[in-house]
Amino acid sequence: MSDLFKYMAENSSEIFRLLIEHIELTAVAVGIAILIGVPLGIFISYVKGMSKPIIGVANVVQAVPSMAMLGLAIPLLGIGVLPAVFMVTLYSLLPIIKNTYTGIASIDPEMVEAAKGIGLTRGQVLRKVKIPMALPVIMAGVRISAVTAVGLMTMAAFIGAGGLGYMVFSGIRTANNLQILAGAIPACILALLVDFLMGLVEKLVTPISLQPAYMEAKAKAKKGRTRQKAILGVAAVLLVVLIGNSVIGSMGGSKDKHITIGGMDFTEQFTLVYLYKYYIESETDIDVTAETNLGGSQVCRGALKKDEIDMFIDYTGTIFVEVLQNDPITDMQKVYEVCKDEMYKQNKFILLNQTGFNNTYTLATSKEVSKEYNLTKLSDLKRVAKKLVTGTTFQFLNREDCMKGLNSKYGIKFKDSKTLDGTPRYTALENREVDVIDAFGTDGLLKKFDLVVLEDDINFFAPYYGVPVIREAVLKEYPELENVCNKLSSVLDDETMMELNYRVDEKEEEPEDVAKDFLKSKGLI
Amino acid sequence: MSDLFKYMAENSSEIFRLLIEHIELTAVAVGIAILIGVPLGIFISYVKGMSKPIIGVANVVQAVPSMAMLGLAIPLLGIGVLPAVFMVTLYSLLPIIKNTYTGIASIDPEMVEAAKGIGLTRGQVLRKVKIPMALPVIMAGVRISAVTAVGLMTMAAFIGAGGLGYMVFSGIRTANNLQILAGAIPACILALLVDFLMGLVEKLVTPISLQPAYMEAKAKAKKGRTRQKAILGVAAVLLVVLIGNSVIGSMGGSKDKHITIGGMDFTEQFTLVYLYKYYIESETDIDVTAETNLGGSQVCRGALKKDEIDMFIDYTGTIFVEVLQNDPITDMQKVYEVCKDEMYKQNKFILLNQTGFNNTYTLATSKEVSKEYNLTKLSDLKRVAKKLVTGTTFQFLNREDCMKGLNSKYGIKFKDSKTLDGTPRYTALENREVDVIDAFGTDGLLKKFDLVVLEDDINFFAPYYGVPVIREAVLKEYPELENVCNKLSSVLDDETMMELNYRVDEKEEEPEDVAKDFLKSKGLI
Amino acid sequence: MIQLENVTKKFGGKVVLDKISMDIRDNELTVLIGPSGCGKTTTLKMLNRLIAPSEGKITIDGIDIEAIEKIELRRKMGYVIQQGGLFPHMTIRDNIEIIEQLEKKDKDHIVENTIRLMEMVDLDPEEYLDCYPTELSGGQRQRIGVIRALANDPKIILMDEPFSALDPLTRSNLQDEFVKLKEKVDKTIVFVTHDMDEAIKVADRICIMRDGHILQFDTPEEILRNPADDYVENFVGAKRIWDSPEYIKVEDFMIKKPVTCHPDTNKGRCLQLMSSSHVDTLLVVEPDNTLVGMIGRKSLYWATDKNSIARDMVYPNMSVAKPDDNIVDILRIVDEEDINNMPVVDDKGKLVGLLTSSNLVSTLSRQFLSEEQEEAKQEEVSEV
Amino acid sequence: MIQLENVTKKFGGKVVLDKISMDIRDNELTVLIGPSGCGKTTTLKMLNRLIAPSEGKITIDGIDIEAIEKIELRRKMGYVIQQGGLFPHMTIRDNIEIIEQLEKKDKDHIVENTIRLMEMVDLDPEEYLDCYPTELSGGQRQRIGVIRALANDPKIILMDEPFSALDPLTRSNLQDEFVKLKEKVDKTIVFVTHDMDEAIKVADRICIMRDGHILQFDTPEEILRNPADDYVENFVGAKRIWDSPEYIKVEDFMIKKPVTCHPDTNKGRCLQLMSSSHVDTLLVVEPDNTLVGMIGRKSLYWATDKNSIARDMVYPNMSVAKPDDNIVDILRIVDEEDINNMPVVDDKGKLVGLLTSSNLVSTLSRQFLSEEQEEAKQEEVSEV
Ligand SMILES: Nc1ncnc2c1ncn2[C@@H]1O[C@H](COP(=O)(O)OP(=O)(O)OP(=O)(O)O)[C@@H](O)[C@H]1O
Ligand SMILES: Nc1ncnc2c1ncn2[C@@H]1O[C@H](COP(=O)(O)OP(=O)(O)OP(=O)(O)O)[C@@H](O)[C@H]1O
Ligand SMILES: [Mg+2]
Ligand SMILES: [Mg+2]
Repeated sequence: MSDLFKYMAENSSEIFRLLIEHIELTAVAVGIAILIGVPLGIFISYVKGMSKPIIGVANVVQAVPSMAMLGLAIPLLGIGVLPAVFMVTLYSLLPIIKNTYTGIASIDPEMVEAAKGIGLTRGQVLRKVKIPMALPVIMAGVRISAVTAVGLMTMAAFIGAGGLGYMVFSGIRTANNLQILAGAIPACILALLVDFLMGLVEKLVTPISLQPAYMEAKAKAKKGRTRQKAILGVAAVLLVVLIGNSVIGSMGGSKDKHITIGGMDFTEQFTLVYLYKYYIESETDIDVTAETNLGGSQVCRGALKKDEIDMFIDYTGTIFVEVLQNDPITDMQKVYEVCKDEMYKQNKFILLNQTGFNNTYTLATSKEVSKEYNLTKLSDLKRVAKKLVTGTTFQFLNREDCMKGLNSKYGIKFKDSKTLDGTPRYTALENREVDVIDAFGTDGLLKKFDLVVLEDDINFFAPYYGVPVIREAVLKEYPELENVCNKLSSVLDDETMMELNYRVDEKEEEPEDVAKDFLKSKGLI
Repeated sequence: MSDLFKYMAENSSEIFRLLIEHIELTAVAVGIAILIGVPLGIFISYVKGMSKPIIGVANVVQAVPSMAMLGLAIPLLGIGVLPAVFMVTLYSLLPIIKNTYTGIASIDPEMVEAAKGIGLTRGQVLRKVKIPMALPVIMAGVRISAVTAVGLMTMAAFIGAGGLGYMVFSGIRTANNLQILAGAIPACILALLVDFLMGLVEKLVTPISLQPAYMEAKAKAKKGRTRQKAILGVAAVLLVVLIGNSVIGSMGGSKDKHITIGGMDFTEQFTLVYLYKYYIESETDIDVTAETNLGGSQVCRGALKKDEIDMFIDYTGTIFVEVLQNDPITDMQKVYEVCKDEMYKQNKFILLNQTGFNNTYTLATSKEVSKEYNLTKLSDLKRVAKKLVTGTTFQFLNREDCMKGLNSKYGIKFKDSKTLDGTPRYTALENREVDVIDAFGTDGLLKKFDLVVLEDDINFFAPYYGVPVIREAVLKEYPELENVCNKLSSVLDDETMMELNYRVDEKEEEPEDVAKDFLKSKGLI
Repeated sequence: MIQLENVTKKFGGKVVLDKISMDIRDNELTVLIGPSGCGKTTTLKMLNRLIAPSEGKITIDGIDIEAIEKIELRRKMGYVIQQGGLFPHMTIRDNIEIIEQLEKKDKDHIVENTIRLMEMVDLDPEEYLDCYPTELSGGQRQRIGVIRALANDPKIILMDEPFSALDPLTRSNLQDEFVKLKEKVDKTIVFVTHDMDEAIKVADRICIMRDGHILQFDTPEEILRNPADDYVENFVGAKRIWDSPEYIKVEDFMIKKPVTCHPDTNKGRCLQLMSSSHVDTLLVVEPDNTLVGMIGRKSLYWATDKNSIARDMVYPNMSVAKPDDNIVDILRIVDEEDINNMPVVDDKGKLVGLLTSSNLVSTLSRQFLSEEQEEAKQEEVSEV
Repeated sequence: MIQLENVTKKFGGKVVLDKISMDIRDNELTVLIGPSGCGKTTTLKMLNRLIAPSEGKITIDGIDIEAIEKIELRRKMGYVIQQGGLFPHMTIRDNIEIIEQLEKKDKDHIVENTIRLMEMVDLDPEEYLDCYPTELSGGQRQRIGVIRALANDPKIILMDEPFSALDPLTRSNLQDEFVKLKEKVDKTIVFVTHDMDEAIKVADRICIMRDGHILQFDTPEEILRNPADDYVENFVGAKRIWDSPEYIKVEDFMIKKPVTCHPDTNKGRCLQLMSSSHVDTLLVVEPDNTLVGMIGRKSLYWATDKNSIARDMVYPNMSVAKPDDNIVDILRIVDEEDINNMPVVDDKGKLVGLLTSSNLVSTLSRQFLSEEQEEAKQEEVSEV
C-alpha cells in the first residue's frame, strides 16, 4: 500500500497529465454520446417502427468486443484521439438511448393526454412534460454511460490517444502492479467524480418535486441548488478550458507549413519530440505538432505510414531486428545502411542521419571501482573480470548478445553474477554488493548515480542509435528539414540524453521545458 | 464478404462450439448479476444511506479498465471460467443496480401511498406495485447489461475460459480480419438474440396495461403471450441443458484420483490434450479433465504454476528460447536437457520424455519435384538448390536460423526466392510456380497436399519437440503417469501429428474423436 | 357554434357513443349530464380532438375540426380535466401559466392574471403558487385545474366535472363566477357534471345523456317541467323542481274552476252557494268571465243589508295573480299581504283560476310527500 | 371507538390540524365535512397511519394506534382513496381482490364476493373485471375504489369523498347501501364528503371542520336545528333544513298564543272575539288550558240558537297535532283531511298552539324567500 502511494507520488505529474487527457477524452466522448443518444432515444419513442432497428444497432455495437472494435476502427480512422473518442462514443450510446426511450415510453399516458389537452405542441409536450418526468431514468442512462466511458477510455492508450490507460497497459506489459493501480485508481476516482458531477446536473435539472423525499428538504434543496450550481459551474469552466486548450492547441498546429512529429511512450521520446519540434520551429517557418505518447515503435511506424505523423525518432537496432527480422549485429554503420535501404524500399521512409546517442545495453560501474581497477572500456574487463561481481537483469544474463556473448566470444568471465532488476541494481552498486551492472545507454539513472559507462571499444553491443524517420513526401515538401534535423542529431549524444532523461525522470521537470532549456543553453534556439 | 462466409462455413463447428461456450458463460454471469443487482437496487431504494456507497462501488468497478481487472483477478481467482464470470458479473452490475434503483425511486408516491393505505406490507408493496411499475426501467438495465456482457465475455478467452473471444483475439494476434469477424459477428448476433429473449421476458412480466399502445393490441397481446411463452420456454430449456451439461461435465471430473491437463489454443494442442487424457484414463484409474484453449504457452505455464492444471504439452524450443532466453541452437538433446534442468530448478516442473514430433520450421517439396531432383533431405539441397525456386514466408526468408542460415552456413543458394504466405504457398507448389516451401513440421496441410518433408539431416532447424510438462507434486502423487505419458509420447511422431492435424483442420472432425480414433486404431485404448 | 353530427365512438368493439348529434351554441353554457360511464368525458375529449370519433363529424362554425390544426384548436379551448391532470413536476404557478409562458406573453400581465385567478378560486397566491400539486388537497388541486384552463383566456372552455371535489360554499361561488364570466365576456362553455342542481343553476341548456345516447337536450326549465321520459324525470328527480321553484307556475297548481257567482247574486243566494259547494269564498264575475271581485263569509256578515248583491260586497284591494306568475312570487305576496285567497286573472282581466291557502299548502307539501300520495292528490287538489 | 386527542398536524411550518379531539363511535357512520383544504383527508390518513400526527394521540378501543402493527391496522380498515388510487397495472379484478388474494382466501369465495360487490355498485362484472383502470370512466373508477375497500370485509371503513364523481341515481343507491351496511353488519364508517345533503342523509354524526378546527360535532338534526355559529349555519345552508323537513317540528312554527275562549262563552261573544282579533277560529279551552274543541265562523252560522255556548258549537272530529310532530306529518294530515286549522296539544291534552293554513303557507314559503324577508316575517307570523 505504501509502495503504491510512493509510486503515485513519484509519478504524480505524469499521472496528472494522463488524468487530464483522460478527462478531455471522456468528456468529449460522453458529450457526443449524449448529443446523439438522447435525441435518438426520444426519436424512437415517437416513431414506433424505429425503436427496434435502432436499439438493435446499438445492441450490436455494444456486443462488439472492444479489442475487435479497435482492430476495425484503426484501418478506418487511424490512430489517436479520433478513433478513441469514436469507439467510446459508440459504446456509450446503448445505455443512453435505451434509458431515454424507456423513460419516455413509460410516462403515465394520462399525464401526456393532459398536456396535449391543454394545447401543448408535440415539442412542448416533450420539453415540458416528457423529458422532465423521464429525467431520472434518462440521467441513470447517462451516468451509466459516463462511468463506463471512463473505464473504456483506457483503451485509448492502445492507439496513442493517451489517457490513464497508458499507465495501465504499460503496467500490464511490464507486469508492474503498482503502475496498473496508479492508472486504475485515478480512473476509479474520476468515475466517482464524473458520477458526482452528473448527479449534480441531474439534481439541478430534475424538478424538485420529483426528487425523493423533497418535502422535508424543500427549503434546504433550494438553498443547496446555489451550491450545486457553483460546483457545476466551476467544473464546466475547467472542462471548457481543458478542451478549449487542446482544440486551440491542435488548431494552432494547422498553419500553412506544418508537420507532426510522433513519439513513443517513454521519457526519452518525449524529450526528443520536443527537441526536434522547437529546433525545427526556430530554424524554419514550419509549424510542428508534437504527437507524443503513441505507444511502441510499431504504432509510430503505422502512424507514419498512414500519414498521421510526418516524422518520428526510431532506433536503428529496433528497425534492424524487429522490422527486418535480422539477427543483431554490431556494426553500427552497416545496421544504419541496411535499415535506411530497406525502409525506403518497403515504405518510402527516409532515415535521416543517425543521432549520436545509442540507447543500447551497456555495462556501467561506479567511479570507485573504475579507479580501483582502472576500468573504463569493455576491453579492460578481460583483465579484471575475475575479480568483479556483476548485477544484471535476468535477460542480460541469458542473451547471446549480452553476457553469454561476452563470455563465449571474448572469454570474459566474472567472479559471480547476480540477477537484479531495475533500480536495485544501482543501489547494489552503490553499496558495493556488486561491481558492474548493465544499463541502457541513455538511462537517466546513470547520471543520477554518477556512474562510469564502459566504452564499447570492442564493438560488442548491437547499436540502437536514435534516428529520425521521415516520409519521403514530407521531405520533398520541406527539404530544409534534412539539414536542420541532421544538425540537431549530431548534437545529441549519450551524455546529453542521459542528462535530459535524468532531468525529466528524476527531477520531474517537464519534457518541453527540458528540451527548450537544452536548446537554449546550446545556443541552438 | 464472400471470403467471410466461406471462412465461417469452414469453421462453423468451431464457431458453434465457441458460441455455445459464450452463451453459457454469459448466461451465468448475467444471471448472477441479476440475482445480485436487482435485490441490491431494491435494497438501496429503501435504505437511503446505502444508495450512495453502493452505487459508488458499482461505479468504481465499472471504471476499472477490463484489462486491469483481468490483471487483478487472475492472482486472486486464477484463470478459467471463474474469473471470467466474476469479471463480467461485476461489470454487469452497475446498469442493473442503477436502473432498478432509479425505476423504483421514481414511482409516483401517491401510488405507493395507495398501496400502503389498503394494507399491503412493505414486501407486498414492492412485489405488487413497485416492481411491476418499475419493470420497464429495470428491464432496460438488465438488457443493457446482458448485451454488454456478451461483448465483454470475449475477454474470457484471455484467461482460458473460451468463448467467441478466442476467435477474436487469435484473429487480432494474427491480424486475420476474417477470424476477428468470425468471432465478432456471432457475438453481435448473440447480443441481438439475448436482447430479443430479454424483450420477451419483459413483455411477459410487464402488466399489459403498462405496455405502450396495448389498447389496440389487447386481444392480440393476449394471444401473443402464448407464443412468447413458448419461445422463452424453449430458450430456457436449451440454456438449462447447456449449463447443466457443463456443470455435470465438470462435476463428473471431480473423482478421487484426478488431474487436469491444459492445452494451448491451436489445433494440435486440442488433439494432444485428448490423446493424453484418453490414454491416461485407459491405462490408469486417474480421471482427467481436459482444459483446452488456454491461450499461449505462457498462460499454460502460469496455470501450471498456480496448480490450476497439472500438466500440459510444451515445446522444447519455446522453453529454450522464450523462457530461458537462449539463442536458438540445433542440438535437440541439449535443448531438452537444458530445458529439463532449468524448469525443474526454477519451478519444480518436470519435463517427461520428449515426444517424437517436432513442430519446427521445415522445408517441403512436392512428390514430383522430389523425384525429379532426388530431393529428400536438406543436404540434398546443396546439390540442386541452384535450380529451385522457393516460396516462403517473409519471416522464413529473413531469419538467421532459417533461409539466411542455409545460405551463410551451408552455402545453399536458391535460384529465386518468392515470399508467399499461408495456403498460397501450397497452391503455388502444386502449380509448380515454386519448388520448395517452408512449413511447420506437423502442419496438416503437408498431409493434405501430400508433400515430401525434407529430412533435417544436417541438424539445421532448432528443435521444437512436444514435451509433457508436469508438476513435481503431481508426479509424486501419481508416479504411474511418467511411464504412461512416455509410452504415448514415443508413439507420437511428425507423421502422426500431421495426420491428426489434417483430420481436425481439413476434415473438420472433432479433436476428441480424432484422438480417440487414433488411440483405438493403434490399440492403445 | 359547435356541431356534432352523427358522432359515434367505439373502444374496441364497445360502442360508447352512438350517433349523437348536438349543437352547442356560442356564448351559452351547455351542460352534459348523465349517469357515470354514459360518455360525457368521451364527448368532451372529441371536441378538442384528444379522441377521434369513429364515425360522424364535428364542426366549429362550420369548419370540420379535423381540418383545424390541433394545437390551434386546443389553445382556443380551455380544458379542465376530470381528474385534475396537474403536472406533478411543476409548481402551481408553472402549472397555471404554462401556456401563457409558452406563448411568451408579457411577464407582468401573466403574474397579475395568475393572482387574479387564484383569488377568484379563493386560494392564497402567496401560500400556494410555489407549492407542488402533491402538497395540495383534492379540492385545491381541482381549483388549480380550473384556473389553468382560464389562464389563456380561451373563447371556448371545456370543463369535465370541474367542481366535483369542492364544498358547497366554494362551489357555489365558482358557479356564480362562471355564469358571470359567460355573460360578461361571451364565452362558450361546455360543462360536464353529474350534479343536477349544478346543471340547473349554471346551464343555458342541458344535454342529458345515457348509454351513449342523448335523451333530452333542452333548457333547464323545459327539462324540469317536461322531462322527455321516465328516466329523465327520475334522473332529474321528481322533486327537483322545488329547488328551482321559479319554474312552478300558478297555472300549474291553481284551482282551475273556482266557484263563481254573477255580480247581481244576492246575499242569501251567495251563502247558499258557499254552503253547497263547501267553500268560504265566491268569485264574482261578469258573464264574459271578467273578474269583478271576491266575497267571503266575512263580507256576508258585514253586509247588513239583506238585499245586498255580490257586486257590492266584494273585498277591497284584492290582489290578483297571473297564470304565469311563479310560486315564489305568489308566496311573497301571500306572505306580505297575509291573504288567504287570490284569484288568477289573465291579461284581459278574465278569471282563469283561484289560489287558496289550502291549495298552496297542498302544492307545497308535494315536495315532501311520496310520489304515490302526491299522484293521488293531484286531481283532488286541482278541483278544490 | 376511535378517539383523537389533541391531534395536531403540521406540514413544514404550516399547521393543518390544530389540536383536534373527537370520538368516533363504533357502528356509527361519522361524516367529516368542511371546506376544501380544511384537513379532512389529513385526518383520515392519520387514522390508518399513512400520516403521523405531529402532536397528540389516536387510540382505537383505548389502544394507541402507534402500538398497533401498521399492516394489521390497515387491513382492519377499508380505505377509499380520494382520487381513486387504483393500480394502473392491474386489472379491475386484481385491483379489487388484491388483499383477499394476498391473504389466500378461498378462490370461489373471492370470485363470488367480487361479483356481488360489482353488482352492488351497478357495474357489469363480465364487462369490466378484465379491463384496466384507464379503460374506465371517472365514476366507474371511483366505484371500483369503493368496493376495493369493502372486499376484505373490514370492520372500519374510511371513505374519502367516495361518491364525488357519481351521478345522483348511482350515488343515492350507494348511500343507501352504506347506511344498510352499517346497520346490518355493524361497521364503523368514517366518511369524508363535501356534500351536505349526503352528510345529512348518511350520517349518524357529523363533524364540521374548518381550517384545521372542529366547529361542531353532532347529530345531523342538532346541526340543522342548532348550528354552532354563523359559519356552520351558512355552510349547512339556511334552507338546508327543507331537505330534511322531518327536523322541522310543529313547535317551531305553530302559533304559540292562539285566540281562545272559555267553553261557556256564548255565540255573540264568540263572534265579537273573532272580529276583534281578526281570526276565523277560536279555540275552546278549560281554565286549566285543556283543549275542548275549536269553533269557526261556520259553526257560528250553523248554531241557530242565539244562546248557544262555545262548548256546544265545537267542530266534531277535530284533528290535533303534537308539538313534536314534524311538518311532514302535519302536511300529510292536512292533505288527507283537507282541514285549515289544527290545534296543537301536549301529552296531557293541554293546548300549546295552533296551526293554520296561512301559518303553514308562510312557514313553507320560508324556504324560497330570501333571508331578510324571512327574518322580518318571523315574529309577525308567530303572533298571528
Ligand atoms: N403533503 C402536504 N404538504 C403540505 N401541505 C399539505 C400536504 N397535504 C396537505 N396539505 C395541506 O393541508 C391542508 C389540508 O389538506 P387535506 O388534504 O387534509 O384537505 P381536505 O380537507 O381533504 O380538502 P379537500 O376537500 O379539498 O380534499 C391543505 O391546505 C393542504 O394544502
Ligand atoms: N380508453 C377506453 N377504453 C375502453 N373503454 C373506455 C375507454 N374510455 C372510456 N371507456 C368506456 O366508455 C364509456 C364512457 O366513458 P366516459 O369516460 O366518457 O364516461 P363519463 O360519462 O365521463 O363517465 P363519468 O361520469 O363516470 O366520468 C365507459 O363505459 C368507459 O368504460
Ligand atoms: Mg367522465
Ligand atoms: Mg381531501
